[in-house]
Amino acid sequence: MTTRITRDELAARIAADIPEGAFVNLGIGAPTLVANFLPDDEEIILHTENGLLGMGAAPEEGRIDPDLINAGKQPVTALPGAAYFHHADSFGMMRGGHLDVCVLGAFQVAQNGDLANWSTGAPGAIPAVGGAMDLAIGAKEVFVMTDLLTKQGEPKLVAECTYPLTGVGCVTRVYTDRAVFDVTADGFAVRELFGDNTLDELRELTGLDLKEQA
Amino acid sequence: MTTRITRDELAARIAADIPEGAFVNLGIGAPTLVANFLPDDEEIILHTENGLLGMGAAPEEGRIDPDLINAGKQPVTALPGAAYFHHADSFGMMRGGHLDVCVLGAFQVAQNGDLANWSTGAPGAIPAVGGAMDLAIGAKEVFVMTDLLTKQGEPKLVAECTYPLTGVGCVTRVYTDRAVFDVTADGFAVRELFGDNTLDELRELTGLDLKEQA
Amino acid sequence: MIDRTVGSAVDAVAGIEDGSTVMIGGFGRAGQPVELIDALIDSGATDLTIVNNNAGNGDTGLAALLAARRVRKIICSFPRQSDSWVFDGLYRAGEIELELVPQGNLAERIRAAGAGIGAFFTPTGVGTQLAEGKEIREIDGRTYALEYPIRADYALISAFRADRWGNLVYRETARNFGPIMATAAATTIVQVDEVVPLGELDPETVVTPGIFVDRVVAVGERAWLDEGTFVGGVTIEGTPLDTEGSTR
Amino acid sequence: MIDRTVGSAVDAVAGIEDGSTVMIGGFGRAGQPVELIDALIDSGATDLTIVNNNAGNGDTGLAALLAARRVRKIICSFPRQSDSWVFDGLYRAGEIELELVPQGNLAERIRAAGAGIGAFFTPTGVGTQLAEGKEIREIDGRTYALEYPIRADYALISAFRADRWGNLVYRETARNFGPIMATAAATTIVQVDEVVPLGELDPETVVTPGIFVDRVVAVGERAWLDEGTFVGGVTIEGTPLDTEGSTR
Repeated sequence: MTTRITRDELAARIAADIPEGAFVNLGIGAPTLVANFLPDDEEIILHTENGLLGMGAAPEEGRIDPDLINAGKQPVTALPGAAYFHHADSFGMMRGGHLDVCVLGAFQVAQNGDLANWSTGAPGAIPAVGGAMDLAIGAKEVFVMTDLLTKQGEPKLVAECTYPLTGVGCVTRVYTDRAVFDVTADGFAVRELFGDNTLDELRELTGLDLKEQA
Repeated sequence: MTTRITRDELAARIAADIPEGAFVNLGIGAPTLVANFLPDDEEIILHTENGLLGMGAAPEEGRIDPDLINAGKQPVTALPGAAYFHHADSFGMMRGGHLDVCVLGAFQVAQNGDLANWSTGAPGAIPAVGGAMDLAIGAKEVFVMTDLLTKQGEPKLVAECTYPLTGVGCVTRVYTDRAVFDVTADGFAVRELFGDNTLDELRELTGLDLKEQA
Repeated sequence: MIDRTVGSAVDAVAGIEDGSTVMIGGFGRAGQPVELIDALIDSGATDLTIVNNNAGNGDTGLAALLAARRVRKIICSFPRQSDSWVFDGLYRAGEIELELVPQGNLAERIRAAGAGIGAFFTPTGVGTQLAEGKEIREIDGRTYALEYPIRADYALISAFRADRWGNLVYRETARNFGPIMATAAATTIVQVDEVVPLGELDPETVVTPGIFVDRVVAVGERAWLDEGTFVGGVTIEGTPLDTEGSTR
Repeated sequence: MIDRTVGSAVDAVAGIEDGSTVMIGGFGRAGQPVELIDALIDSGATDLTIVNNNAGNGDTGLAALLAARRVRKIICSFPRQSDSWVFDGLYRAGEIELELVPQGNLAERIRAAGAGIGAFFTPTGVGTQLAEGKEIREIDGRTYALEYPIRADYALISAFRADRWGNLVYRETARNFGPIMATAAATTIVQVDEVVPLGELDPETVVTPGIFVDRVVAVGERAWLDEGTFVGGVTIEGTPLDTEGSTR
């Protein structure tokens, strides 16, 4: 079976691409793992949209502060150099293009950079969007972290999203368990293949005319 | 000669109409005199649009703080209970209708409440508007403080403003040296006559069909 | 003398009419004005439109208000959570109306109401279902949707400390929607841990000036603080750890 | 390690190109970044568009930049003051372009640029000369004019203290335009009295988070402060009273 790196390996791979000094928002779910792999000796400033720059790791048991949480409502800490602000300021920061990187999960990413990650559109599902649409269109670089295929084997990289969109043309790079893809004017370009994955195999899995990295 | 009250008397008259607890902005120039007549035993909170609520009196010589000024760029103090904020927040406060009263000077006030107080429209004059337009449309009550007539004897209460407008239909009451006028749906209504001024005399001076107070 | 303090949460929410639009602060549990919500439930006010980021957690606070069938409509960004069973049930049964708004548009629409902005063009949501039917315009090469203010009759928020003029300071990420909701409601009602003497709040650090605040009630210190200092010893729900141990 | 501090005002303004749009903080003299403006004058950059509330006072700071003929256009709300003789002369001679904007619209347009808002409907100025030619719309019974963001290549602002991440706190009404200009410029340059160690600024009281700041230079304490405490002894221009006495 072809190489599929683990979630932690993928998080580490993404972390390696985040430069020191970057302002970064890690979306709810798998993207939060990226924080575990940011280098201890570099300063990367995490933003959480509920009003904090300079977010630190989870507190120890007994030191949980219910007033200090992340966007996933998990307890966090604040680093020296942190700042608190209200929701309008926080989303102004995002929408105004001040974040360098955000990392989001996805149901689908289209070759033009469209992102679908908030709703499967299934009848009867309760819709919930949170800050996903703001993050998708706000950050300078929008990284998606996902498996290449769904559990049912359907590709998440697609010609056009069939799920409801989160943002139009907003994704800049997709990190999957098999390869890293840049979104270019010509569609997806393979930036890096993990293990024994080949371009031909990825083309077959996705049905897309994937480009070699320029 | 008919009674004309002094600037200080007029300021005192306006001050008497400001209830305890009101948030008040006093425009640059004569309106700032109103502060001198606010009762010491009542709390009225002064706003200055350059970012302070809870403005206090001028400091003593030697205690001037160049970082603490009013909209007229004069040194002021801050009372216990004061708060500082930036310009967007300050003007949001005004535009959002949170101030109870502002007191402004005027070149002309029209009987529909139009205000002209920022430009004479004279050729060659350097235009400057500052916060006048925001104050005019922002406060719940817009009081004008002015002489009834210009130095040339022209009435400042007019059927229609001939000077460039500051705001449309925004003035609620006009305090002059001869009388106090409410702006009503039917035009100016005399609220109070000072000394021996008569309604007929004021009608003659202004050429307007001034109403008696309902 | 200006004194916006009232003696109890019951007094604080007095007069909230049936059919009111009520903003409720908080992001999840952080900053949720639990005592005010409980008093609102006790007041009996019904047919409410609620504006909140979420739609209630567990069985307390906003979830309890929903469970009491007092809410006709909720305007929020993220109703579905692991513990939003009360909302989920009402929604599936068709017993509550939902207006779903991306979180940044929700915040900006609230801010616009407070700041006297008639409408604004936002890039968020453009090209998605949540911008369907909205006015779309390209400005300087980017596409925007027109969004309108969200106003309320009442805002119920939670802050850390207040003075009698209603000046507020918040604590950490419990600040969230409080400062903007305070500006957008005709009547803003605040619960705080403590009311301090006038002049004790540093004017440089006041986040919500008293001009935006109508009523303040002190509800006592949060379980994880001791005289304002964080001491911990609670779960993320704010339950003391020893209590937690003894009740499970 | 992130360190946004630079060694001098000259380093701080390095690279400002001819033709740039430069926001300059301050309301009158309060919050005017005098040392940065002096360095900008020394840098020789010209053909600038300046955004400021005023158009310079006396012969120093912004007025000196104007006097040096470096400014093509100024966007401001209140150019005419008792001591704005430099601007007045240039304007009457037709040697500077003026875009006059009501102060609240100026602030909101700057804020919109920083917050990613494409345009907004404001009630301020409607029906006046300053809204002529603008798109007018009635919303909910009130009339508004459409206003667009004001962006800049650079913002030069003055704050009280910073840390090396660029977090800022201000002092009193010298805050004015600083926080919003910091958000609206591609490069934000700040002069402060003092840079303090990371962690020394209380995160509850930071007004401008470092995300909006690119370069910070410490210029030393204001004449009316001693280790951060107000001691007075100056004129409104900031000149020590004893100096004042001896030079007049």
